[in-house]
Amino acid sequence: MDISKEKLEWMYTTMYRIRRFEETMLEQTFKGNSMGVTHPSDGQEAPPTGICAHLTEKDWIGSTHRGHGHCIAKGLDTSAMMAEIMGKATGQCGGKGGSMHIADFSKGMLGANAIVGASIPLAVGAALTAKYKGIENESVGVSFFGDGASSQGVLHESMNLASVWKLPVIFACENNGYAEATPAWYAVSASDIASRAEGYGMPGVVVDGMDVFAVYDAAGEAIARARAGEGPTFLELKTYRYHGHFHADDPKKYRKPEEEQFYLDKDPIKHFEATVTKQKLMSAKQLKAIRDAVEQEMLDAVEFGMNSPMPDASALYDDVYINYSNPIQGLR
Amino acid sequence: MDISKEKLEWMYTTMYRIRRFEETMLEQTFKGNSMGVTHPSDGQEAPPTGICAHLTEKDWIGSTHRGHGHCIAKGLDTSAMMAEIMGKATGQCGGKGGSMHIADFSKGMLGANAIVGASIPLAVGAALTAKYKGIENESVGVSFFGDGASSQGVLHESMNLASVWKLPVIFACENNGYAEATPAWYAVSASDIASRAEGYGMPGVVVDGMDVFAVYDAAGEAIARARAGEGPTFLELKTYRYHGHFHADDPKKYRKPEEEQFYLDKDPIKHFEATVTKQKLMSAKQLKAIRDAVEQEMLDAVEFGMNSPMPDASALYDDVYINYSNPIQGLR
Amino acid sequence: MTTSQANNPLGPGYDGVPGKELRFRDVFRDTLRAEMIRDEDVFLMGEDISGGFDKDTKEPLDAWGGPFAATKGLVQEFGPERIRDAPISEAGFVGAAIGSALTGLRPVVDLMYFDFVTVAFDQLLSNAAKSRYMFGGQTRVPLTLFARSGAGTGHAAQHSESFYSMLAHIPGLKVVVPSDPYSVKGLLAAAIRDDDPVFLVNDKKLINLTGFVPDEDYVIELGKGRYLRRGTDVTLVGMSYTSIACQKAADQLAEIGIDAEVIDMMSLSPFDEDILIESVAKTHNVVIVDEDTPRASMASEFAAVIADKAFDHLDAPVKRVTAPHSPVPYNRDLEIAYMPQPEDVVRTVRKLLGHE
Amino acid sequence: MTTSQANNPLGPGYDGVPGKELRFRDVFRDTLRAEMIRDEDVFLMGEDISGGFDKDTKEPLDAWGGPFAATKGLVQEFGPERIRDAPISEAGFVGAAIGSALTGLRPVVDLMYFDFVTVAFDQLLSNAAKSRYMFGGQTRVPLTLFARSGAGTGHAAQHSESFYSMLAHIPGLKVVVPSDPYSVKGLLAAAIRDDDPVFLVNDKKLINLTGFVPDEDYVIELGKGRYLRRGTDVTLVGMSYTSIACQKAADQLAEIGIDAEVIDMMSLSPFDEDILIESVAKTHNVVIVDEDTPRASMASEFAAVIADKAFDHLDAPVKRVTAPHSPVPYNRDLEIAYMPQPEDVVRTVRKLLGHE
Ligand SMILES: Cc1ncc(C[n+]2csc(CCOP(=O)(O)OP(=O)(O)O)c2C)c(N)n1
Ligand SMILES: Cc1ncc(C[n+]2csc(CCOP(=O)(O)OP(=O)(O)O)c2C)c(N)n1
Ligand SMILES: [Mg+2]
Ligand SMILES: [Mg+2]
Repeated sequence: MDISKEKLEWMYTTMYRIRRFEETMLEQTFKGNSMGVTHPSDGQEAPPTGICAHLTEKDWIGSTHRGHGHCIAKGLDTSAMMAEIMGKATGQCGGKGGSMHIADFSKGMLGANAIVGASIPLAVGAALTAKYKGIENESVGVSFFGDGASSQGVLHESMNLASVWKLPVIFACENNGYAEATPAWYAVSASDIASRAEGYGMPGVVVDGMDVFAVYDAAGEAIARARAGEGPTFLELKTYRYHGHFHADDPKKYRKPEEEQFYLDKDPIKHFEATVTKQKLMSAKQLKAIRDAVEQEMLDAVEFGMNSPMPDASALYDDVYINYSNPIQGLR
Repeated sequence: MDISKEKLEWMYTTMYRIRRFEETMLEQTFKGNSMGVTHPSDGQEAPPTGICAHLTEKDWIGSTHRGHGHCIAKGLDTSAMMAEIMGKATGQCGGKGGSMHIADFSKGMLGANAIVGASIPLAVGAALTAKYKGIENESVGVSFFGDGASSQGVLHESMNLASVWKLPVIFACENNGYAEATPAWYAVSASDIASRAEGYGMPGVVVDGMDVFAVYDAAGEAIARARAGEGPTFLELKTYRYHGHFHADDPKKYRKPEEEQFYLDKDPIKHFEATVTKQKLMSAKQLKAIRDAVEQEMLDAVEFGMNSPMPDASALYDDVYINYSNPIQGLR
Repeated sequence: MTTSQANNPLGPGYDGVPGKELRFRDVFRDTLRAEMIRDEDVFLMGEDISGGFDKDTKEPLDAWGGPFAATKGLVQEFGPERIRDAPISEAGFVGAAIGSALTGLRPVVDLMYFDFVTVAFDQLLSNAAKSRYMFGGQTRVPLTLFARSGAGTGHAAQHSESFYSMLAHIPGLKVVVPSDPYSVKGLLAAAIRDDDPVFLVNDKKLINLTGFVPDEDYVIELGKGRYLRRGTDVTLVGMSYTSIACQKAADQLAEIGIDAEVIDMMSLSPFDEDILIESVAKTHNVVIVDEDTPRASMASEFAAVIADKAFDHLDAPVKRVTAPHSPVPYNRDLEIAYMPQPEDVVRTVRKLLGHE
Repeated sequence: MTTSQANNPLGPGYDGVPGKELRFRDVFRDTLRAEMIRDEDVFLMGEDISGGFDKDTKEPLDAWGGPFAATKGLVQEFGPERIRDAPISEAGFVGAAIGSALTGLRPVVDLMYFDFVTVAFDQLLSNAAKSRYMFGGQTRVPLTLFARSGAGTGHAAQHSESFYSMLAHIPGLKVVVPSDPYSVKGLLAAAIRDDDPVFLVNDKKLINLTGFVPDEDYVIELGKGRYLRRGTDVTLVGMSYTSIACQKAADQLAEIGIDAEVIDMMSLSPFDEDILIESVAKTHNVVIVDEDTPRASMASEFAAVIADKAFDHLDAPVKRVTAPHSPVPYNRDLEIAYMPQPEDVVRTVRKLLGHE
């Protein structure tokens, strides 16, 4: 395997961190410590991990309502994320965004976005900035979105724009088979969404999105192309979400047990563990040490969130504008 | 040739009518008798003619800013069209729509539409009505749009919907090589727009849009498929507009003379004449009789338009709603 | 129903009629069902309204009962042709709904969250609202749309909008805002039977509310408001959920001796100018309460109409209590502060009447 | 510039400064050019702004000088990277512009006709306007957009909109409406230099207007109005092209002995509450003139602010002269009747002042 030890450690840490973050977040949600709706991404750890393994803070990603995995893979702090979900002043967005709007511009993370499809052109715009500044080699744009989002017109507009303008963009479609309860086989008129890429003058690649090594390889090629100024690539990552659409959804109402089991058997974390131990790239002890560190990190994140203060009442009126000092406080 | 005499006559009449309507309309526009902007479609006679040759008044078409040809091929009255462009009460829309909004619901014409791409889903909706009522065999939807419109997201949404719902729709893309001054080679990331159809689970066919017989054949197949309940088809009709984008535009500023000549040499009307006379399907005399009738029709249309009254001042407030009797007249 | 007779919050003729206490969401679903039975050209369209499909049988599963359970059970009863599940393509399927309305059907579109209107905005404004006018009256667009608005559920900036004023701004589109089980039954039925496009905005906070609903079939005339409470000292104007905030405020005001009249606008476009003028002519004071953001809003519009047509009746400035000019924040405390609360209304009234 | 000093229609400090009589469209182009020279992060994006490309050389042709010739010559000067021609994908390229603004550039988007805003509406409302707030202030969106509004050119229902009130309704977005060559220079420069998203609405009827423009570099503070004429009997409030209608009306009123004050709002969001109140405090009468349709419009908003904050100064009802609540008709006579004309303003003022 052509992946450095550090990278392997990073990949395992990242996937395990995503998994445990979602589980911890759900626990906190059910305890009533989240202030709103949350969409867990456990099961889908491989796509953000395999892709972001190639990125630095100068690269940009756009994300969705199911964005925690993207955030973590892009290096966001899990304590600030947890605090955000708890609506605290110390949260990633000061408690004003919540789970569906976590962003960190210092890390190259353009924000989770709760309008399906709406973040796709933002990543195209980030790539445009890179091209404009002549730094494509160090700054590409990656747009994460789902199978459901593939039906939004703005995806197609974005693909055409990226191709016409030859921008360094990766369209990373996480096809988890469902948009809410609606199966992709019903809503998507192509057997592989990636098959649409050709009509937009770019390569379209179908990838096993439960296998982080497969994702890593495909993403590596796509990102190298982008950095070399060769334009966009479309990746369709076939994956699965273990939980329901949002925290309170029971997916058993619309998914078959066999199907769920099929993907559980392909669990990306177990697959990683089996691969690296078999190939003697990492020891069981090493893996355990990583897991332990992540467990502690989660305890810390919850504690940080719980102990953090609420935002100031004045935050309601702040940051509507930068250059506008006279907020309109509801005309009361 | 497998086309009835009546149909051939209709085709020639229709193409010549479109050609002469546009020329007459331009004349009237330059005389100051049009009240607004007009987009002539001469040169593009084959697509509407070859397609609408298969349609009846129960079939529906959606159209664009460049819609006169579609209207005429769908059987609209040229006098009412001319009067509309002149803004008269006798116009197709009572003078309230103008060139970009000519519609005739009694003829299955859903309206020209001045928002590029916006009429595409309307034809999908008409096809949905047909399927809902179980009359696909006698009522299909045809959406006419340009190469420029192919970049609008709503086209892709419409294609996916039509395919997922298996609706009797024809996507008729009139690729005339330009959107305003912008060449399709710049703005469209596919060499053939029709190549995108496959990704939406439908056939995509490239057709010589200067040859009405080629259009007729391809459209016949597509419409037969639709009537048989086999779902949508995408036709890309490679065609050319002889005039500028709108009445006052000089296309020589952005098109090469050789290119213009190439298409003039393929003129759809001349091609038709050559074919039918060579194959002895119609005589020169017959053709001339049709042309003469059309010339008279144009004189009549202009006279009708010029002699028609202006709409009543009250028309300003009518038909904002049906069931709402209290117009808000500008709060003056 | 003429507003001047309406002494009963339900409207005239509803005193002592048979009916039940029902939940808003159940009334909503039952009304959809009744309209689908009444007219077979009525059908529903929206994302997830069949709640998934069985992989093997391809049968709809109704796993969720549609967004907010608004269509629960309907797909089993009417089948997938009349409960048409749509991919996530709001512009496309709203456009298709308009096309079907132009060709003889009566589509009802579930847009899920109100915020998603923006994605289909062009189809709504350029096609649904304009077709009749720009085509010279030769067609009609009997389309109904509905979606859930409002803050208060921790959905943050992109799932909590109340910008119905932007829809009411659009000539050709009608907009209604039910505020209880009674009004949603009459307004939804009226919307579906109306031959113009109508948008029904449904505040999330109303969904589990219960209230008395007559058994009989009835419609509420589009464009009419109603009195929820009669009073003499000040007029409180509510719409959608703020009608409830106004009633609570009126209760609190009564305790301190201020007799407030409460109007529930029910329709935003067209809207009932007469009821506003009639009430202000009596009370001489008015506070308009709106969860939408303030600029160029329906609160502004009502204020403007009063400042023009009821000017001579006014004893004091026309007041608005609205959301701030900001997106909706996530944090619960901020979100509560964002929404106009009964206490905000009470405070404003006391200041207005010099009762401090 | 504080409004109370502004006795010169250009604003204070502009008496006797060097300048020229220029055409609106030329000033517009020259300002774009100056801002692009000033800051190399500024670039333009839009359909047809390079005016086609040569098939062989792939060089831009600038055949049209962009829509309405707003970018004439710029592509030759700055090249296709900074004059970025876009396919017809308003949602996509406005989204891309937002993305570039979030990552360090200062995009300026030409949306051609104002009506096309609807196609990109979600990107504007959900992303451009909300990003700063919902991400807790960690980013900025230095995006400028412009488009041509207004009736009067025979473009009919889908190319003649003036619904800027819907944009001004949106928290997080700023909206400016120049009314002459002087104001377009100062407002466009200010918009491009501002770190918030700003929409500049440009009435088509202004494009060939000429007026005095100072040579020097200047910006007009966003959110400020100005007096175009001082008077004592009635305040006429204009915005965009209606500021010109108001001036003409004031001339006609002067002839019959009515001394009107004319305010040009220049900015719709934020807007200048102070100038409205100051003027009404003096004249006690006000007519707001707006080509947008009336419901939940900026005319309503200004009326509402006056009915609240200048109530005690009012001698008469607050009047609005607006377009009717209808789409824009094609026929020329109807179109002229659609737009508020000076005569409509004069008639309204005479009625208001009992001068009939
Ligand atoms: C424009 C818009 N329409 C609908 C929704 C409601 N919604 C939220 S998530 C979702 C499903 C998205 O499916 P997919 O893109 O596959 O992402 P996944 O949830 O599977 O990660 C829907 C319909 C939305 N948020 N935005
Ligand atoms: C949404 C929208 N964007 C832009 C325009 C301006 N516009 C009118 S026609 C046109 C070009 C359309 O090109 P195409 O679809 O190829 O049709 P053609 O004019 O060639 O018939 C453009 C950009 C518009 N009317 N609507
Ligand atoms: Mg999915
Ligand atoms: Mg074209």
